[in-house]
Amino acid sequence: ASKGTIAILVNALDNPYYAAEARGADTEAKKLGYDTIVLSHGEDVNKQNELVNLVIGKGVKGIILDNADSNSSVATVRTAQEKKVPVVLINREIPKDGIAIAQLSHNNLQAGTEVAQKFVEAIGEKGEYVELTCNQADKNCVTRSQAFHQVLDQYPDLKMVARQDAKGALLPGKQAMDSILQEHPNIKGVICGNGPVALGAIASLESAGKKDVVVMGIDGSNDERDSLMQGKLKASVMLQAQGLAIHGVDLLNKYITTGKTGEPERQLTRGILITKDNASHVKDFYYNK
Amino acid sequence: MNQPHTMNPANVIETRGLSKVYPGTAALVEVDYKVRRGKVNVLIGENGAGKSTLMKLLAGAETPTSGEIWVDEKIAHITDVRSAEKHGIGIIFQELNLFPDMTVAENIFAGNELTSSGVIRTKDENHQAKVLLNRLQIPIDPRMRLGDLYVGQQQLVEIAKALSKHIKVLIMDEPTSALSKTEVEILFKIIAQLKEEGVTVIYISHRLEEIMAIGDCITVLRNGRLVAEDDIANIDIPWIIEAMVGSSKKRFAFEQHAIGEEVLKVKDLALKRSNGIYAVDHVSFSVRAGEVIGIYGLMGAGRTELLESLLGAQPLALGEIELAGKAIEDLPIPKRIEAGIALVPEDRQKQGMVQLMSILENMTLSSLSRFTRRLAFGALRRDRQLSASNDIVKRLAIKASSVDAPITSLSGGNMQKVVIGKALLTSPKVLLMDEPTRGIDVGAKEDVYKTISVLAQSGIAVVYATSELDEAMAVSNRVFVMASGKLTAIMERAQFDSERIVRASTPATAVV
Amino acid sequence: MTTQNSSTPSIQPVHGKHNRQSAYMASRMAVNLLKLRIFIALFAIIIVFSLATENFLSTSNMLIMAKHVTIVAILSIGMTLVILTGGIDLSVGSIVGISGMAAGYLLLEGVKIGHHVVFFNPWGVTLIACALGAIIGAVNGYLITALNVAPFIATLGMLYVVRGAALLVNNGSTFADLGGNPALGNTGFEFLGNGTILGLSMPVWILVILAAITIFVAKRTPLGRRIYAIGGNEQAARFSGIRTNRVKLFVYMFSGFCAAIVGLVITAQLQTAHPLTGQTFELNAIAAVVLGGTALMGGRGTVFGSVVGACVISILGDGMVMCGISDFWQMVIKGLVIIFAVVIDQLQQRLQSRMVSLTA
Amino acid sequence: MTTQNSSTPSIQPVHGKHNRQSAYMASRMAVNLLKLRIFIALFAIIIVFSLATENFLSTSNMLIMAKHVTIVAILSIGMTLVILTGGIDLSVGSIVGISGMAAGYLLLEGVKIGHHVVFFNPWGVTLIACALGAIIGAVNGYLITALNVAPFIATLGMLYVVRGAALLVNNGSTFADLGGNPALGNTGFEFLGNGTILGLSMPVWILVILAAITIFVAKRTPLGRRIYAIGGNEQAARFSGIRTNRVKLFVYMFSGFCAAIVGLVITAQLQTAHPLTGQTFELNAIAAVVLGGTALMGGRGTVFGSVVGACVISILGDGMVMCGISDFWQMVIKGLVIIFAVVIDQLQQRLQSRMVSLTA
Ligand SMILES: Nc1ncnc2c1ncn2[C@@H]1O[C@H](COP(=O)(O)OP(=O)(O)OP(=O)(O)O)[C@@H](O)[C@H]1O
Ligand SMILES: Nc1ncnc2c1ncn2[C@@H]1O[C@H](COP(=O)(O)OP(=O)(O)OP(=O)(O)O)[C@@H](O)[C@H]1O
Ligand SMILES: [Mg+2]
Ligand SMILES: [Mg+2]
Repeated sequence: ASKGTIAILVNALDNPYYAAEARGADTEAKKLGYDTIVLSHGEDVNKQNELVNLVIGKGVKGIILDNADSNSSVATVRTAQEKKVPVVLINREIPKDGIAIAQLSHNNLQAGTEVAQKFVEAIGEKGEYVELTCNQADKNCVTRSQAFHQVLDQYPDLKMVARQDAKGALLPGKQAMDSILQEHPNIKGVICGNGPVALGAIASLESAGKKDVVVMGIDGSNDERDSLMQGKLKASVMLQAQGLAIHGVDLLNKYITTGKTGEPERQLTRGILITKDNASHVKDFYYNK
Repeated sequence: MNQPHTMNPANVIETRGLSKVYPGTAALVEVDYKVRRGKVNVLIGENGAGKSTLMKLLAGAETPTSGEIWVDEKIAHITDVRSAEKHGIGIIFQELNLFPDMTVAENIFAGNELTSSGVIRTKDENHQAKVLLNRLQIPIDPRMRLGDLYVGQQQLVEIAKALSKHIKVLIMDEPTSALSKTEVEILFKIIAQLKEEGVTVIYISHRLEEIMAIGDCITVLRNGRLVAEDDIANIDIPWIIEAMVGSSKKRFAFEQHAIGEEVLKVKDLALKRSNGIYAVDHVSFSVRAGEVIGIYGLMGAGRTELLESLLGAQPLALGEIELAGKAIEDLPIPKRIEAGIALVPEDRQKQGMVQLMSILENMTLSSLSRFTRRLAFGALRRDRQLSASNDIVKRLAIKASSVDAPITSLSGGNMQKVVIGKALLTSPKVLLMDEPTRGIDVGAKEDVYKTISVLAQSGIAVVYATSELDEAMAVSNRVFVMASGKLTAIMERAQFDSERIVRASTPATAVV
Repeated sequence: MTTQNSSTPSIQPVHGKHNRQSAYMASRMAVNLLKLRIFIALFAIIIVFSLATENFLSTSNMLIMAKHVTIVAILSIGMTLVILTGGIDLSVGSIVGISGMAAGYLLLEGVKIGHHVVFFNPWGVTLIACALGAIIGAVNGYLITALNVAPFIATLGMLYVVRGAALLVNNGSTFADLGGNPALGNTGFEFLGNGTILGLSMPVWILVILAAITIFVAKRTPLGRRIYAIGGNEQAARFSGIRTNRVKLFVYMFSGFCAAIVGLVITAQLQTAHPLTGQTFELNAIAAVVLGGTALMGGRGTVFGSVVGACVISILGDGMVMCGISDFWQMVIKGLVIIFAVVIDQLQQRLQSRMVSLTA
Repeated sequence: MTTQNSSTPSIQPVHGKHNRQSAYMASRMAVNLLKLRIFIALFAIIIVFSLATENFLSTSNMLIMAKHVTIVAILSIGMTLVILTGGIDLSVGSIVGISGMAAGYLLLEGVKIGHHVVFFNPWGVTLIACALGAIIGAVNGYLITALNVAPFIATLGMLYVVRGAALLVNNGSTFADLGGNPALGNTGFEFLGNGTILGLSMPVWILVILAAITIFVAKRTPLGRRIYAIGGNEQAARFSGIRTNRVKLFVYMFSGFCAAIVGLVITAQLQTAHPLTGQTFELNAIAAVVLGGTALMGGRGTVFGSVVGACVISILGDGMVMCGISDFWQMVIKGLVIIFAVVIDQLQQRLQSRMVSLTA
């Protein structure tokens, strides 16, 4: 017999990261004996609110939520809390404590610093580089960028010659890189806020014949893994999407069955630095040791 | 110009040097028009003389290119219909300006709704509409959808709409073109009543008997200029014709010529309108090569629908059509055109031409495949298009600076000739023409009828619809008369008789 | 924009007495059936989903769905009037975004007047944001009437301009925590989104009142009559003395106003203004209007139909979510429903005219 | 959709001989100026950006920008023909997405025929994807001509259906690494996006060839003439014996075909097919067409104008990125450019017709 339904609500099912996250949660919940309902809000805060209300109306036992916008999600999570439906936030946090039963997020600061350190190693301590951010309306992206600069700004000879938001997607990443390359043909590296942007930048650099520009990103999708193994992408941090989601479901299950999670509300998970050497361990945002 | 700065108080409206220029046409040239207070002012002129244009300027539907309008001894700034109404000027337009999806009552009160504290009093509107309709003796429910009425009734609704407003000057632009005899009589009674109430009426009609019956004074326009004015008491019908047509007397060239085999045979052609009434009511006839047929009828008689059904533009038409021995009733328009039938439509602006294109492009539109170059990916050959269209320009005596000029740079008559030229380039066996002289000037009109004769002599069968009796008989071998969708009379040239034609054109019974 | 199909039905001529009255009645009945179509769709959807999911018909779910419906429905009310005049308004989604941001700004930052910062109470904020929506609508209307820009282009341009402006208000960030400060007297904004009166939530009340007023205006006032007249035959409307430009200006302003209300409702519900709120809402609103039987060419349609159309779109979406139909299939189904609705509309209209022409 | 402005020009009577010839010449000149407008805009943009950024005018940047231009430009070529007939195609963005996914699928998974899996070489893949685009266009055309659905609604519905389908192809995921396998004989797909011939990249060649062919068809063939005629006056076109339905079907198929090419080019450039590629591209394509001087009502415009319009949109975007102008301002500027372009168009046309009516 089913223990009830859990709703899994993520950003988009057409993005490998969120898809992996959803899949991880889905599998784990089913394993624990729940039915699931998997949805996406597409970064639309209103739709997120509607979906949460709907699944509450449907009578779910709990919600795993990768939210659309940290501030805008407070009211939505509070609604669930008032209706006694526990919410576990994964990937993105919200600025309020005590309304979600857990907030599991990546340590974007750690991820960003590790990539940035690797970046400095790869291009040396001086030269021109470019930063392509993923989406400045997203707090995680802003944190990553801050982390990059905490490291990179320590090297006075490393010069950021351009910084552009690439909307977190391939084509804008490529087109922005195309244009930037015109102004700055001598760059030694590109540091990117997420994976698709990095892959877009690689596509641009390849077509410009610049094979020795170092590109790094953060994410760790299968596409990035393959690119790493081919030596195109130099390094990335794999965010443990599946791990996070699975942990979230476990906490939710614990809360549903015992009334508490027994763990602190806010938890940060490390990202795993991946390079050519360990890329083969990566599959669907899961690191097989 | 030394225009006086006062106006005669016996006149309610005067215009000073009023001109209106449309792209390609000077519709009105320096017209000084006077409207006598409390009288029925008749305005006449050939098609395209500028009557409707003058009325549109008075009623604020168009704005003048230059000139002044004086109302009640003051300059009036008439910029739109509403400001004309403020001056007490109301109009019944020649073209129906109605809303088919709204009810009769809603149409009558459109723009002047009856309200109390901002809410429409639907009941009152329906009631008052009913009163107006009764006054016009139209037995219809004001809650009926307007689109479901027959054209004559629609025209009466247009009249009722004008009567619903409190107006000092009422312009009636051909109000009777779709009305039956009894309906016309009712209208005349109402005009007489209005005159008694002190309302000034401007009345436009092509029916000279009507004018003599109800007019007090008359003004004649020709080619956009005012050419004569007088009291009705002082004039007679020959005077009117003289003034309208001018020295260039209308003489249509009818020449007897050889008539060939039967080319078009129509059997039981029928078409219904959306209200379930037949627009074309089981019409059968046949036409022979080189023959010219004039179809006469009142507006709404179904001539347009008949011709469109023959071309294939009315997909719901039923019946048999045979062209040169070949059944064409199941063919789409392009195949029928290929088979040898072509139509010069009634409304050349809406159906006949593409305004954004040049003369040449319009002329070759129906016959493009004749001008392609097989070896160059089907590119159009400009040389052939040029020679073909220049040929037509010569043949039909089209006045144009160049065939590459935009068609809108032409005058109405020449536009019409371009549309006829387009049809000719398809080498038709049967040429259908729907009111081919509508809105074109006297000279052009004559050209058109000359063209019809010439085409007939070259063996083309021509079928043309017209609302003018003279024209129906002018160049035709036979006249067909239509009324309420039925073919009510077919007359050989030898038996032409205007009285019989008029009688046959009157709808048998005023429908509902 | 439409074509006449030229296939000839090879049906034998039908003879017999003409019966005008009965033909008229038949076409009236067909028209009535046509109007019922969207209700049938709504019932079908409700029945299917209530069989497919457990709690679909529960009161609480109904209340939640009613709240969701309000968003598309309020937009579609404004859009209906625009489309009835033969226009279109693509900028409503962006107006939703900017009105929320305006409210957020006013609640959190207030307005600097001289050296003072003035804060408005929620009523004031609501009023100003609604006025902003109407003003943006007025810009649309000005472009369309005075400068003769096609509605599609004018409002498409405004879609970008207004969205860009919404993002610029707070440099792409949200305004969060709009609870207000009792000291400043601007608490209570939330009520607009989450408050309830007599068990119905505020947005539902707003919808009901707005719909009632608009239906009344459309059916019973000169303004409404003129909106239909302009869509039916613009030239005839002008010749009837209707100030077509004024009426058009009004409908775009009203559409902007409705969009602003939606922006406020969403912002109040979330207690946060997000500058991207409302993206692609215009498409849903247009779809609702078209589903509700309003012709894109103008002149034919009803506000009530649009509200029902909005119910169909919104409940269909909610129902598919509750059934667990995948996102991707949801998209496909939504597209098919839009196309299907119009195809049926066209088929019925054709059938209707054919019925009359064959049997009357 | 447009209104006549009814303000009275208080112009003094014009006396003297009417000179039709000179009026004609004047209006010809105005028309020519009108056509130059978009070039002026293009030059202005290029000058501003070459002053504002260093390498804007460098050959390599020009080549890159040319490559970016191709995407909007190819879409706008197909869109121009659609708009010339008085229609609109909102589904092109989704077709971009699905054609890329189709290519990705064919390259990576091949087609199962019986027990065998057949892989196509890049030419075959390209052909099949283009055919798919044309088929989707044919569905649009069928809905619009045979079922009489308004183009806006038909293609809006297809926007959703096709996007949903693109997402369903690989359950929302991308197809990455489309390099192909020499063993399967399907390598070389990349060439379509990144290859160069005589220093110009493939997409640019495709654009040039496609534009040349389309301009030829539009200007010099019966088909082109008929497209203009339908947009200019559909009823007159029908009465002239033009098979309006066939022509319309063609333009939608062609638009779908162009969109498919864009999808292939992007996929080849990125070596990855992403199901969301092409979202909102339809708006850029429409904007390019309108900027290029084509009337949304149909009948007036040129393919060449649209290509220049696409250059303006795309170069404006690239230039703003190079200058580091914020995204939000980019949006505002884009909207203003669209509105401004049409306002100018309208003002010039009004001037033109006034000139004619004064001197004719
Ligand atoms: N909107 C318009 N654009 C261009 N030309 C026009 C327009 N309206 C009228 N004309 C032209 O102006 C001239 C005068 O037309 P008008 O309608 O005033 O004639 P009319 O005397 O009313 O003729 P009828 O007896 O046929 O009604 C005609 O040559 C006509 O073609
Ligand atoms: N009952 C009706 N309902 C709708 N439209 C009608 C109706 N009667 C006539 N019409 C329209 O009015 C116009 C004139 O009618 P019709 O074409 O039948 O007459 P006609 O003999 O050609 O007259 P004319 O050419 O003088 O207008 C046509 O466009 C026709 O479609
Ligand atoms: Mg007239
Ligand atoms: Mg007629």
